[in-house]
Amino acid sequence: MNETAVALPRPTGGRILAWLQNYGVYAAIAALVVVNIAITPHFLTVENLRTQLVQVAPVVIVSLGMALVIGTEGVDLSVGSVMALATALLPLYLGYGAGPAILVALLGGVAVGLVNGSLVAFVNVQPIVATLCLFVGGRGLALVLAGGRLKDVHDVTLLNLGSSSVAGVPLPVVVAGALTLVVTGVVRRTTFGRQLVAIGGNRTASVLSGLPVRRVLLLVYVLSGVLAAVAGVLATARLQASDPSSLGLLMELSAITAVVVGGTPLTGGRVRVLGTVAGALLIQLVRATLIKHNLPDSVAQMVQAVIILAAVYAARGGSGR
Amino acid sequence: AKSEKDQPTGGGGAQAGQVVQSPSGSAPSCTLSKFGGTKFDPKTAVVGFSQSEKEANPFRIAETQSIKAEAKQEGIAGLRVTNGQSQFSKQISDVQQLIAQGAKALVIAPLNSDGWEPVLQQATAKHIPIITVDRKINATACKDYVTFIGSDFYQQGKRAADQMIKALNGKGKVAILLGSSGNNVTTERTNGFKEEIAKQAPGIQITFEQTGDFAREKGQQVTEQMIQSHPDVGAIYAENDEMALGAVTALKGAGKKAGDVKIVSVDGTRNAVTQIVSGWIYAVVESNPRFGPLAFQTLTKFVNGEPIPDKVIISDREYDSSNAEQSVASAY
Amino acid sequence: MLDARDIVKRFTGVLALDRVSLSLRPGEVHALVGENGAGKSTLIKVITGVYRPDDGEVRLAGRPARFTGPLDAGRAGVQAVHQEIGLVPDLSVARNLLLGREPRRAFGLLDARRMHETAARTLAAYGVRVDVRLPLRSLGVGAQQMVALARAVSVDARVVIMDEPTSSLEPREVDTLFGVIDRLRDQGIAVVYVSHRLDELYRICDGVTVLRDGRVVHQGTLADLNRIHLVSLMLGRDVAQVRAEGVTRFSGAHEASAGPPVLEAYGLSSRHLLDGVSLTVRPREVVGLGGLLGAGRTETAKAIAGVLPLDAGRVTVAGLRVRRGSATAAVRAGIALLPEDRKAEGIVPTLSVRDNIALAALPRLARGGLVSDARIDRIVDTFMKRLRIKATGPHQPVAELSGGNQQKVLLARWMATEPKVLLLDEPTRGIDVGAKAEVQALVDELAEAGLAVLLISSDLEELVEGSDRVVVLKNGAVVGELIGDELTEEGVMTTIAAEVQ
Amino acid sequence: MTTEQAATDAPVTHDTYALGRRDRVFGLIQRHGATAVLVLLLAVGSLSFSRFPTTENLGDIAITSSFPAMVALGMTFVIITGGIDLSVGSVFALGGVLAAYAVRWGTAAGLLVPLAVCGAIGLVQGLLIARVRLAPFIVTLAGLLGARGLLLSISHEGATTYLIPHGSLLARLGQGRLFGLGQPVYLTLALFVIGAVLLQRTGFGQAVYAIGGAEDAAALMGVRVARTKIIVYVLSGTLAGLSGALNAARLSSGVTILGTGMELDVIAAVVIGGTLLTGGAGSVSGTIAGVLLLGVIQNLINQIGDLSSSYQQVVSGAFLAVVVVVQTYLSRARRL
Ligand SMILES: Nc1ncnc2c1ncn2[C@@H]1O[C@H](COP(=O)(O)OP(=O)(O)OP(=O)(O)O)[C@@H](O)[C@H]1O
Ligand SMILES: Nc1ncnc2c1ncn2[C@@H]1O[C@H](COP(=O)(O)OP(=O)(O)OP(=O)(O)O)[C@@H](O)[C@H]1O
Ligand SMILES: [Mg+2]
Ligand SMILES: [Mg+2]
Repeated sequence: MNETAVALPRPTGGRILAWLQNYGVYAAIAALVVVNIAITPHFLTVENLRTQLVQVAPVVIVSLGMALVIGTEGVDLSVGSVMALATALLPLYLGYGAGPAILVALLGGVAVGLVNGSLVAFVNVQPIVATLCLFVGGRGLALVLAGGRLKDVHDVTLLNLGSSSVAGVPLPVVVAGALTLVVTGVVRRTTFGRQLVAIGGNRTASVLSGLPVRRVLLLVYVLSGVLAAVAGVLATARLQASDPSSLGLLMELSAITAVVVGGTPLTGGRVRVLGTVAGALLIQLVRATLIKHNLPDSVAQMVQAVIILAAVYAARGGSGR
Repeated sequence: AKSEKDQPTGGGGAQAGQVVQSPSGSAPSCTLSKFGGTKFDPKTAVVGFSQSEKEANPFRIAETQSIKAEAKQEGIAGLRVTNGQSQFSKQISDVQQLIAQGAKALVIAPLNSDGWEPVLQQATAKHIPIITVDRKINATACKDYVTFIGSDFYQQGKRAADQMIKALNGKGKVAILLGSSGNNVTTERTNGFKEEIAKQAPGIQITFEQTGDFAREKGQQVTEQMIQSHPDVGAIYAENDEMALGAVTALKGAGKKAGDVKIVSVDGTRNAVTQIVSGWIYAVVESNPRFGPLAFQTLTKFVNGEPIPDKVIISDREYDSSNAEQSVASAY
Repeated sequence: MLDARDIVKRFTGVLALDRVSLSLRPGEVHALVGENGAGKSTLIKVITGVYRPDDGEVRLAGRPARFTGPLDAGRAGVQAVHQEIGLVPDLSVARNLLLGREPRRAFGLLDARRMHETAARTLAAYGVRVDVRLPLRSLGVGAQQMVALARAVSVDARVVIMDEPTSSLEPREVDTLFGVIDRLRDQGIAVVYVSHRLDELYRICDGVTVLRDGRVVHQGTLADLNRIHLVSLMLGRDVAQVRAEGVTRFSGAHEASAGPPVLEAYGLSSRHLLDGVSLTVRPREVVGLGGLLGAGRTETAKAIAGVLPLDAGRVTVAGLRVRRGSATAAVRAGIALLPEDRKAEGIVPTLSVRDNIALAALPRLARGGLVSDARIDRIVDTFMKRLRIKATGPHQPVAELSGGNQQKVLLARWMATEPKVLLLDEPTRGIDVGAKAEVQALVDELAEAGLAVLLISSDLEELVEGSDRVVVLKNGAVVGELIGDELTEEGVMTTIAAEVQ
Repeated sequence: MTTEQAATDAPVTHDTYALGRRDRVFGLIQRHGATAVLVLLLAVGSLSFSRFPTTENLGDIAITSSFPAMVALGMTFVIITGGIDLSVGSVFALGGVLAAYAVRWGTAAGLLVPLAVCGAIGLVQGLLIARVRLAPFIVTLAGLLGARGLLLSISHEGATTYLIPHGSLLARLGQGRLFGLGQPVYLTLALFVIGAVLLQRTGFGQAVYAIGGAEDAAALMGVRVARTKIIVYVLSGTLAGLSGALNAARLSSGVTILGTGMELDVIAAVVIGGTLLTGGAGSVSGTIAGVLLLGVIQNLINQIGDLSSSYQQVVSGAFLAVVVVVQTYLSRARRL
């Protein structure tokens, strides 16, 4: 924030608050876990842990891409549709085996990313609107490809992606973990990572400093697309069916929430990868708790609203969008 | 593109069209003159069909296909189809647009039973006969609209309950996978089920009910959570087949055997019926989407001045281990 | 009139103000001076209620005044022109000028016509003649500064505070401003005047308060304090030492090489902004760009740096043509632009000092796209030392630095890229005497080292002292060039004033 | 006197005037680009479909668009301050259910209850955004969930749909027609006129623009930032509620499944209308054009006849893309 922004009255607090602002999410997770151990039967079991991790894996993967996009002061609403597109493409090419099919699915993600990226980087369309186009059209396209109908998937290799596990850790979780490490590396270690936060922080300055602004933006949206596609593939493998009509519905909101709850401001210029993962976990835990305690939808939704606000309040970075 | 081996996808054809249950509503009473409409020839006139949701699930696909197919067969050239994309406001304006385009008759699959005021006003003003399929419209038959053709969701709930009672022979813990909140179908299938259970089998408790939004993935996720928190649940009532199939995937994932948890669901899609054969689903109550023939028969009768009932309830079949094998082919 | 008593303001890490007191008499023009980061802006923000002091109180006309914010302060008659121009770029000039006190019609609706008339009239008195319906953005920084001033003064104020108002003004605009200040003095209005330009202080200020590291080190009448002494107080070095070093100044030692020019610009044209500007800079040479506000100096610099879309013209560096309209290409070719507007075009507020310095040089500091923190730390460390950047450490958010130190960070950013050509747009704007001298010395040094430097400065003295050659612009075209002994402040002024043939 | 001299020697300003003309033209196009596209689309539609330009069809478009339009009006204010309101869809639905629920206590209640509750939701969101300084996106996202939850609990998990009795004043308010157009259309127009005056001709409007343009500067210039923001969100909530209530009156029932995804349509409409999501620029007239544009697109897609539902989505996505690109080219959002 700039000199005068800091000037605006900001809640300043002691160490605790400062600490909370950095580790709020983790604190919240811890709290929620403790509560659950206390009130939820059969919570502290390996199976349960598995379930939560497996279910959150796709969200985490999408959120990683979303975090990068948000870092550039953008947002990607099309992620849900990308998942649908990926899941729709898979069965079409499973005839050639799982590998090629997955490749095609990922290419679908790349394509969407390219469109979004070009709209944002070259045409200067505002990200929300640019990605809104494919948010609308993408799922439609997926349904066209799938002939509108859900298809069961029988390919063993693909199904294993969803069901098998490495050293007791389910494969989707492994993938999510690996991708988290990669993205962390990208943000921390690569020129690209540094440049993207700079662009988010001050685009004009970045241009004047000779950064390849357009290329970076394009790449960011492509990455987001690919990650969403990966999530789509995993979700399909887990569902053992390709269901483009409902797969990834409202994913964009979950992902954005995860990112922001994780302490990445929507104003861009900063990316917190681990925070994002934590954010996704937090939301997953909340949903799980509400379901396990069999709360009616009405209450569930209101409780979620409150918890999201509380978490963001704790993890509050800069102000703004 | 080269997809996997053929999928068991049905939908096409008119196999197992609908059978009218001995008209449970009032006797045939509604006539063109009573309705105040004028005679016209469906073959040449513009006839509008307003679908409520995307043709993205077996039910809607079969429904639309059957309407289109039948129209072709009857030689109704002027059929115009719109789709509300699950947005009620859109469906309303869709229908209004159909009227504006000069539709002489309307077949509507309502997304919601209430809120049809503006459409009904315009239609009655022009004496356009409306036939609603699969869901009712809350208004007076033969005045605001002509008649309703469809299943009785409350009954479906009841019959599912009966199957459930058989499955658990009268006692045990049951979980419900609800449809999406605020949806008439959800409400009626739930009420029918609960009331029947309460009446017939006090020994059965419903210990868990969460929405699965009629979607397979959501059904799977909710079931996974349930398996952890309510391990004692012995049966699942899914308010549509998709959620039931999601539940099946979840149970498999949790290492359960076929039949460990009894599943009863509503719809009768081919995938579900297949799962009965393989033993994962106990029974399925059909909700037949092939409205085409019945709808156009009724319409033709009506414009020819013959009386028609103000409510045509179709008799839905039931699939269970006894008949699943041979019925798979005819399921949609 | 206005009393600030024992003001204490703490920021996380720094004690920005430590028991600072300041009192003003009606009709007094009071100089507030100090190094960058001494606490001047902070004090002003405390007085105007932007910040709440951690301790101490502000009294207005004897009564305690606890302002809840600028609005509140303004109502009480305390107006401020802040260092970073506090205006809204996208609003029209008129609306910026009159925001909050627009002329009304029936039902409290705004009267657009009267608003524009008033605005035009007011600004004319400040020598700014623009279509007041334009967005403020379309004005140059100088003009914007004048608008901000006009805004602050045109309400009936009892105290007017100006934080570095002249940092981007031309001598003529400065005269205009001083005319205004005299008027204020006559009306018995107290003025607080912050500036790093000492000669200005001596022209109009009565009292003076010297801040260092958030503490008052001297308070009294300016007349009793000679220049050297003042500087020594600000820098906290003893007089002898300062006299030895000389207050500021370029050595002017370096000899422009006779070799071929490293930077050549031919016929740069851009609708409404530039027509056919051509200039060349040789290695080891400092070429100044003179001209009034809006003459197009910034535009020229931006055009060379490839960020201003051009209709015609080409730029070559060391004989090689630079792809037009690509900043990336320009940077690769070795062109570095220190932008005029530090806040909007310079710093990346969300990043640390370290990352801001490394930004432009990243590709050179990385192997295969992987950055090497070791190398970055080395570079950053070198430049933070060399430019004496005042920060709690390389990881402090750059936004927390004082204006002057932010400027140094930007210089460091470019030096890290080892450029061939350095374009400096107002490099010493808002920088204190100490830092200014350092920066100027630095410019010399860089020229020495063989760079070609293009210097834009509204500070004529600096321009003339610093440049080997000055190219004068007017309305986006070159109207003259001065070398050798024709290169004097008068010379430049007359060239500017002279009509275009 | 110095100022005189300064004035005479001030830079020749013909270039600034030129700049001015260019900038004003930009502004004009930026404000009316959507309108241009709209006119184009109407022309194309009329030429290609005989059933399109009928008064009945256009009347339908008008009445259908009037409800999202009211919501978009509030959204315009919010977005100009640089904020965003995702809750409008749920609030719209909630407003309808509340109206149908409260009408039992009379028409007044049927209107006031939804306005009050939805306004209150806006107030809470505004407070969280302006005072606690949480990100609007997240606050209103929570609002989206909260309002939907409230709606469900009022309607017993959506099981009960409250009805607005036939011929009741409220129902007539929503269903009545004037010169062949539904009454809500006129109300919407009236609201937009008021909105335009509010935005262009009042201090509040100035504050809204200033905050969106540069919040910190605005604060330094003495704009009541927090207060203005709060008002803006209250406005948005109230308008969404009103729109919902009137819609319920039109449907004569508080339909529970309305408004999902509405927020995005509305945002799209506002942005297509030339309002920058970055804040500081935008106009009410543009918004109305944007809403109508989306309405017409929908209508045309239906005119094309039997596109499959999936293709319909693809087409409207493509349409949106084209419109947005054209819009952006017309109004160069980002200057350097
Ligand atoms: N918002 C802030 N957070 C933390 N530290 C700050 C903040 N604002 C200013 N500072 C610190 O307070 C000190 C005083 O800053 P200030 O801007 O008042 O200096 P200044 O005298 O105005 O310098 P300059 O002449 O460059 O404007 C500096 O050390 C600066 O780093
Ligand atoms: N005092 C003024 N009166 C009218 N227009 C002005 C004034 N100052 C600037 N402008 C307008 O702003 C535009 C850009 O001015 P800008 O300040 O960038 O040019 P400049 O020569 O770089 O001035 P400086 O570098 O001294 O700020 C000019 O084209 C001019 O039209
Ligand atoms: Mg300062
Ligand atoms: Mg300039």
